[in-house]
Amino acid sequence: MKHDFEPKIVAFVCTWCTYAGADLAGTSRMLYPSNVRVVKFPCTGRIDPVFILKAFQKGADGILVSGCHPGDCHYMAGNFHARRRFAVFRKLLEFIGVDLNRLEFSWVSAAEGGKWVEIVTELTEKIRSMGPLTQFTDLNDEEQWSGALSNPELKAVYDQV
Amino acid sequence: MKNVLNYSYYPGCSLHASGKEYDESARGLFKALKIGLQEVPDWFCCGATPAHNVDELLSLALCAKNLELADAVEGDLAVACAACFSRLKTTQHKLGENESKRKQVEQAIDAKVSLEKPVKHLLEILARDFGLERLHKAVSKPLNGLKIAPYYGCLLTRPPDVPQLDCTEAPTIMEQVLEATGAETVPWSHRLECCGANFTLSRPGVVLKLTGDILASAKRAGADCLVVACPLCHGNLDIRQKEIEEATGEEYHMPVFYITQLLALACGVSPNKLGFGSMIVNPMPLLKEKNLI
Amino acid sequence: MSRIGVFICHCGENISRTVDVEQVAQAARQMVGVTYACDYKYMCSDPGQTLLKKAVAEHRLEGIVVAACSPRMHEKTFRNAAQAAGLNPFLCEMANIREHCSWVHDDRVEATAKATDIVHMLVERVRKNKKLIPITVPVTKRALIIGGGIAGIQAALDIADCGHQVVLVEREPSIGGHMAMLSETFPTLDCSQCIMTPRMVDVVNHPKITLHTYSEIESVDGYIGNFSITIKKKARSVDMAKCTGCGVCMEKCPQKKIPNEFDKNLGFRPAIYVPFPQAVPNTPVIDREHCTKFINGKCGVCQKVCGPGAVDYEQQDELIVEQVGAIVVATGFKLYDITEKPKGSAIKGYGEFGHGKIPDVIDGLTFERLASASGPTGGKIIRPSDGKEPKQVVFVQCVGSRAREKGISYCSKVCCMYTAKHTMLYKHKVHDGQAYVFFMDARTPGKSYDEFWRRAIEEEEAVYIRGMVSRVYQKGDKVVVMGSDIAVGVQVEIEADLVVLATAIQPRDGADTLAQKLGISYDKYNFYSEAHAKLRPVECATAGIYLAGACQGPKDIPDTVSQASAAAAKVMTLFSKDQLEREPIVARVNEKFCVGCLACKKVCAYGAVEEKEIRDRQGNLIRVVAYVNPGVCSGCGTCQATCPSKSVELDGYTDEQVMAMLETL
Amino acid sequence: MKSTGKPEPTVTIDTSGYAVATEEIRSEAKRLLLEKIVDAVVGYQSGRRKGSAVPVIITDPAQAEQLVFSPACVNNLSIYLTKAKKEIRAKGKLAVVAKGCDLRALAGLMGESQFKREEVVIIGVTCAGVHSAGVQPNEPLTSATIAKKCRECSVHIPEGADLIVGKLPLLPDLTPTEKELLEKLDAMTPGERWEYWKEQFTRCIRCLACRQVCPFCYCEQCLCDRGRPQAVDTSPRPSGNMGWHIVRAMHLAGRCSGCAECERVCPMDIPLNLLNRKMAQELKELYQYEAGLTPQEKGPLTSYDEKDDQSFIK
Amino acid sequence: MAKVITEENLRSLIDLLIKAGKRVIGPKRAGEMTIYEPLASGSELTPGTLPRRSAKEAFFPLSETILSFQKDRDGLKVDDVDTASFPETVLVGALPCDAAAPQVMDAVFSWDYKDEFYLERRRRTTIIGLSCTSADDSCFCTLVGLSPTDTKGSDLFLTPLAGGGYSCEAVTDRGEQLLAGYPELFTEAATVTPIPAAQPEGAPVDLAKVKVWLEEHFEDEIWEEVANRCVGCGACAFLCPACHCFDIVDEGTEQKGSRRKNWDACAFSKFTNHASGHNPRDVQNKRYRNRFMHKFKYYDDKFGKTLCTGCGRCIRYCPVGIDIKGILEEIGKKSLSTKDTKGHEANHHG
Repeated sequence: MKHDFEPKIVAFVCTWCTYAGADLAGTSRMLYPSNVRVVKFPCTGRIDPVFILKAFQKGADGILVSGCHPGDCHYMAGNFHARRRFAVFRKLLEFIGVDLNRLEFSWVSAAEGGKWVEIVTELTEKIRSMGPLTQFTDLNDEEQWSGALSNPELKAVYDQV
Repeated sequence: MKNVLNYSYYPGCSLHASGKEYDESARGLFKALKIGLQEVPDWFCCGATPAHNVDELLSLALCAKNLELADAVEGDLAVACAACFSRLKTTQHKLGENESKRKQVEQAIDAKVSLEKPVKHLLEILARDFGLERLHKAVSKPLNGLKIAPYYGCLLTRPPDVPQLDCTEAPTIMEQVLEATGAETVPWSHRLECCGANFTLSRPGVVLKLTGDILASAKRAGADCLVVACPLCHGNLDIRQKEIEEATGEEYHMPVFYITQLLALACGVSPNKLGFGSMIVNPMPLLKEKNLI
Repeated sequence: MSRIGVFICHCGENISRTVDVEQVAQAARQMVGVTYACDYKYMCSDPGQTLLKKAVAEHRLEGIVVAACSPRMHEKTFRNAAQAAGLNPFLCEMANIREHCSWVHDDRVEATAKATDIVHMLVERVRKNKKLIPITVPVTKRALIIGGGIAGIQAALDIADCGHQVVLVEREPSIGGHMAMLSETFPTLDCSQCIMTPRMVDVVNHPKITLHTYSEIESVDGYIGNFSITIKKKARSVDMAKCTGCGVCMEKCPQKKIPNEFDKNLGFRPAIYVPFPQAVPNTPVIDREHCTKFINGKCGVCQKVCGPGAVDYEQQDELIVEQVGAIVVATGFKLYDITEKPKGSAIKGYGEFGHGKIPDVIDGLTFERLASASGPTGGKIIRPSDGKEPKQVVFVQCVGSRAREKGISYCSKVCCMYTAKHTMLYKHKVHDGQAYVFFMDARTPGKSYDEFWRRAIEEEEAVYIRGMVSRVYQKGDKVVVMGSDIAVGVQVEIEADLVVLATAIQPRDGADTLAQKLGISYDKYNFYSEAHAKLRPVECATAGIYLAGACQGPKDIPDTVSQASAAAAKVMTLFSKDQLEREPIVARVNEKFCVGCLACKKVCAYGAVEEKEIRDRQGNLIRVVAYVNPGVCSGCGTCQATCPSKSVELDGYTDEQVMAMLETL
Repeated sequence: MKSTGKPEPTVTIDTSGYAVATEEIRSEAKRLLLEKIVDAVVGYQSGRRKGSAVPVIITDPAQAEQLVFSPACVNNLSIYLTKAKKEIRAKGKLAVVAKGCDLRALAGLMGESQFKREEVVIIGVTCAGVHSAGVQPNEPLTSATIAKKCRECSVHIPEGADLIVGKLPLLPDLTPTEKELLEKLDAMTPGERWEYWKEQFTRCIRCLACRQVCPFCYCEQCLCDRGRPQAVDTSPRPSGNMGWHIVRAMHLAGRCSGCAECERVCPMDIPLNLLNRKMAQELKELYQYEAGLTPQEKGPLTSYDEKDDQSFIK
Repeated sequence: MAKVITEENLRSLIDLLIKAGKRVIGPKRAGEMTIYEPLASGSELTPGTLPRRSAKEAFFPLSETILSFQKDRDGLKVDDVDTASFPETVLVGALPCDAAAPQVMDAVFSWDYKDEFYLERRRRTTIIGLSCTSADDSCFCTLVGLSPTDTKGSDLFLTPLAGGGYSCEAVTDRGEQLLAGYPELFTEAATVTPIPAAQPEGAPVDLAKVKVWLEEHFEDEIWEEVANRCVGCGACAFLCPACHCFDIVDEGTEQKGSRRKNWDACAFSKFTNHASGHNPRDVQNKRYRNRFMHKFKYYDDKFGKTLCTGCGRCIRYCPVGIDIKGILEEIGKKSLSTKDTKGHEANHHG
């Protein structure tokens, strides 16, 4: 059934566990909404908060960060560092005024294809009900008062950028 | 010279009744060592062993109330009787760990439960707060030649992590304190074996067996006398000794002292203030023989 | 990079069933930088790969995106194909449009749109890829074995037999470890000396093995393939070259009454001694604490009587540096000494068993020395107190093991078997003796283990009492054991002549300091942690270091030997190539921008980040920057995410590549 | 955003101790320079405007007389020991005058191996408080002119310095206006907070004063100056400014020493310290981390604990 | 006879201008501070205190898009900015140090390259100056040859009167047109008593002598002494009415984005960073020297004007309290003692 609003979800995942979990969901032919775009990393330790910020600025409506369960990390401590980094970063985004339902974290092991499908479906439905995230995209168009221009076609150019 | 150490004091019921000499010798000793001992005003029973077998909330509330009363008196809470010591410590331990029990008790005694004030046994005060060398210096009449079997009983070191007086299985605090007076302590196997405690009323047979083993082990180790830090153990070992001799045909004549009695004697307190008269097994011959009186 | 080829696979019809592959190819042709795009039924097939190679040549492609299955499936295949076509393999990326797209979506329009997006993301990514050359690290084909017990011996022999140099370091004067102390071993009761001594001799005679006994590891530097080990060889005061092992010095030494640690202080030894008769090397050592020559300068008998003049009091400790490529840690175990409460450790002592106070309460190894033919009593079971033969012996299982409140919660795995063996040895030596065993459960899982245990009960009539012992105390010359028999529900008191405690197995003292020197991790009991409990049990997470034997966890001799051979096999695979080739997905520091805050070093779990000094030509220190050792870095990238100025960059997952992918949203 | 707490009576703070500190700093600086213990002393000297104080680097003992300490000494001098000011470090061994909050920055820098404790002589100043932004330098130190950070200061006495000068007067207890402002923001809905910060960041002109005065912004090339890739837009449009301030707050999480210089120097009065303070509050709650006076081997974000909270992770 | 306008008439003048489609920029309250921003209505005008940022933003925006581009298969599409779309602007309430600055900057923007973005905005802006009545110890317009009542740069100059309202003086014909455009708002008054103008401290400095001193003291230790404390931020340059350096940077992706012109500052360490990594001004005191030299020498060499109007903003908001007025006075004193070797008369503010 068609929806009027198709949310854009970005998933930052570690290749050893969650990416493999997503593969397993594939080999088991589990169906889930096609809104998620996966970006593969060697480890959640490699996922930099700047990527989350950039994704929001580029129009992502919801972001998922997922990796190995604590203790399973292929690189021993990558996910431990990531856990602390994201625990602090999400508080910063919340303080700036971002609704934390838009940013989700999870542990999905290589054997948990089902959990991957469940998380992605749940997140897609939740973001769909919340509607598009306009905070960052609206901000992209804003200008300092001195640089703002009123002519139409430059305005049009803005919209495409 | 002002008392260098000051303690609030919770004597407990036995020390006002059957264990009176434990209380008197303790006060005498602390006066001699210039340690302040100020009894907690209108304290009441800590519930000892029966209370917590009947209703745990009752026993915890009793002790919590006593602790609250003790807060009014300056200084850590000194306790002589092993049972009171064990109950107060268990209350602090349980209420410290379990939030819901704490709320129940606070409702029962309708006051805030205060767990901060440290509860200390006399042994702890003498060995650690006061210090063994100062104790040794305070000894005016060393108990040389007296061979003692120090008896801990069950409650002083158990259950692990609650009394935190000394190592649960291999305590040494009594040996240290006694040796500070110049006395000699003998290594023996039944230091921590149970004396039968309350069964002395309901099932005396058990007490005869257990206390008998203890006396036999002490005798085997060549001890002249036993030293205890609990009125209940004293009761069994002292009062039942005659009956055990009749039942087993063994000869013991082993006087059972409270540790404070011997320490007070060593620190120059006059013997007739130490309640030697009210002990069933007459200690006088032994004390004379060791020319301690 | 503007000449990119996009190859869309049908995967039979796994992809083409829900994704309109032609449309995706068409869309790919519109993408900036894409000069060639096609779709094919089976890209991973041989014709598929040939198609790819031809296209690379024909269109002079500089980058490839293969839109097919998961990279975890065929990334290697297509990268090899690209390499074959003369393209650097890391300029080939895979777009997962099967597991992540066609298989999990059924709406053809949605799936095709998503596949196009995924391809677009990977095209943008590949435009930012750089050529990467696999990292080669030279490998010193020499192995270091730490610990000369059966594990170390087995690993050393395996590696040496394969033709590689081995350096075996043993802390005691002789190799042999705990196995040399044992009398007979379960389940076959063959005597440990007979099966081990030949192996020990093989070690000392093996041309490829350099043996350093009475030596310890001082420091470990370097990384996989290039370790530099500093070994402290303690002074034996005997010149090993000259000594013929005649033993005259040991006979003539006036000091006779020094308790022999090897015999658990039951027997005695002179000041100049060999731990046990079959010691390898058979050169004595002077115990400088007890030797009168070192205490007050008098005596010197051994030097006088030594024919070849091998005794040399002036010998000093010496530091030897060995270059090795791999390390096998086989430091073994020790029995939990319950005589007193170890300071500062969470493990509480066992005051109630009287071990250390009551002479007739001994532990398993002491019983082994009593039963051993080369032991202090020549194999006769006696009571250490009065030397009489014990008529009633009580064995107590699980002393320390499986006792959470005492700080050790694990099962030590071997005590059930060796206690059953002890009852047999006792029965064979004291026919009218009676053995009692207090136990909780009998754990006898090995091959013909349970039969061995049943034999101890049914044929050797050992009495097994299910229940724990509460206290042991001396009563006259007897040792009273108070315990419970929960099968019958009764308190039990046994007046025994001898009590043997099966105490828990712990790692050697100093295991944690050695681990810190090696940079390997260990658990809360100081057992060394394997890289993966099931799939990499003999490797450490730190590359190039392997584990064998009880230092990794309690285990019996069969398991120890098999682990030793497994570790040896791992070393041999490492040494099979001259160069150690590693995937070039490693971090690199941009020294111009690094400000030396070393945050990367703090988060690196592999210790791959070192401090590098930048000096001018006159040698003055300009500044300190971080340096990532490509041999050790495993490519997790945590350093780059932590570095504020991104001065350290993980090749293959650079910020540029990730940002390029995000731009396509 | 004025905090609307109950109006606080203006209390003057006794700064007699500052004159004592000034004398002691002068004599100590002279001694250090004469005895060649240090090659330069980083301190404060009075500026042209009455009562103003500016950072100064003196090398000749005679100049020691110019050194002062007064409520106008607001700068955090630890920035002159970082790589951002290489030319100062090039002068050789330095002595630095440091208030408690400055010493916390020094400790943080030592924890990040920027210099070793023995490479710097720290003259710690007992400080009762300094002026807040925009206060005319010659005004006395009162509860109206004191900086927000000083109202909640816990490091009046800089323990760990080589020498501690000055004496601490009796301190009035002042309402923690910054804490109230933070609580007010926390109480807002995400939408309101977004509007609040959007308005603030729209006004940011990217003069980067906040970065240049921050002791922990000593990177050779700041992430936000990089073009390939452009993680944060360099032009001072609202979205670029938002990105810049989020990245800055994240990079200082677990490092910031709370000297609040960024907020003081911001020409557009953006309450930047709120961001750092929020991070510090979260790190205290999550990992019991607090910036301290002694260097810590690892910060909260360069270490971990198996049992860290993960209630936010599914 | 002097033309006078009351306070309310001035505000209604602003409303009328806004209704006429003009962008009216003036000092406006924003929380604690005053800044120049487009006014929504005359009531927002809060003249008097010197706004936090200078008025140069009316012609030289902090950040503006100068072109945008889009690349696809068949080539590159570039959209220029049509300067005709710049709004007609009236800058109200510019104090003399802000009003005089644009004239100075006109020279560099119409030098060998005509910067249409700046010049077109200048042509479309009418400046209504306001005499300055309050100066603090950072103001030093009198030192650089300006004064609180200087009408330089203004088209119409208002002087606040004791009884409220302002006397108006048309300085340029644009000012005349403004007066003529709204006659009903202005009245005639025989005598007017203006509020006494501000008196910044400090005697005027002989900028010619300063210039000469600067020529001979390129390598003087004063630069290191002053700049040791400079942390290299952009606060002084960005707040300065006269500073006009800018940086051109592309934003977006290689395929789609816009080219932006943003303010830049010579204090930044990366300002003169060459692609090779070499940086001629690698140390902070070279950078601060360049700032001072540009304002009091280089600009004079090229355009005969001093690039500083003495507004004092760089003194008030310098994080480390660098005081250009103090330096100017110090160099002024030093320059008097040395003889004037070059001998030519420096014309400033010609």
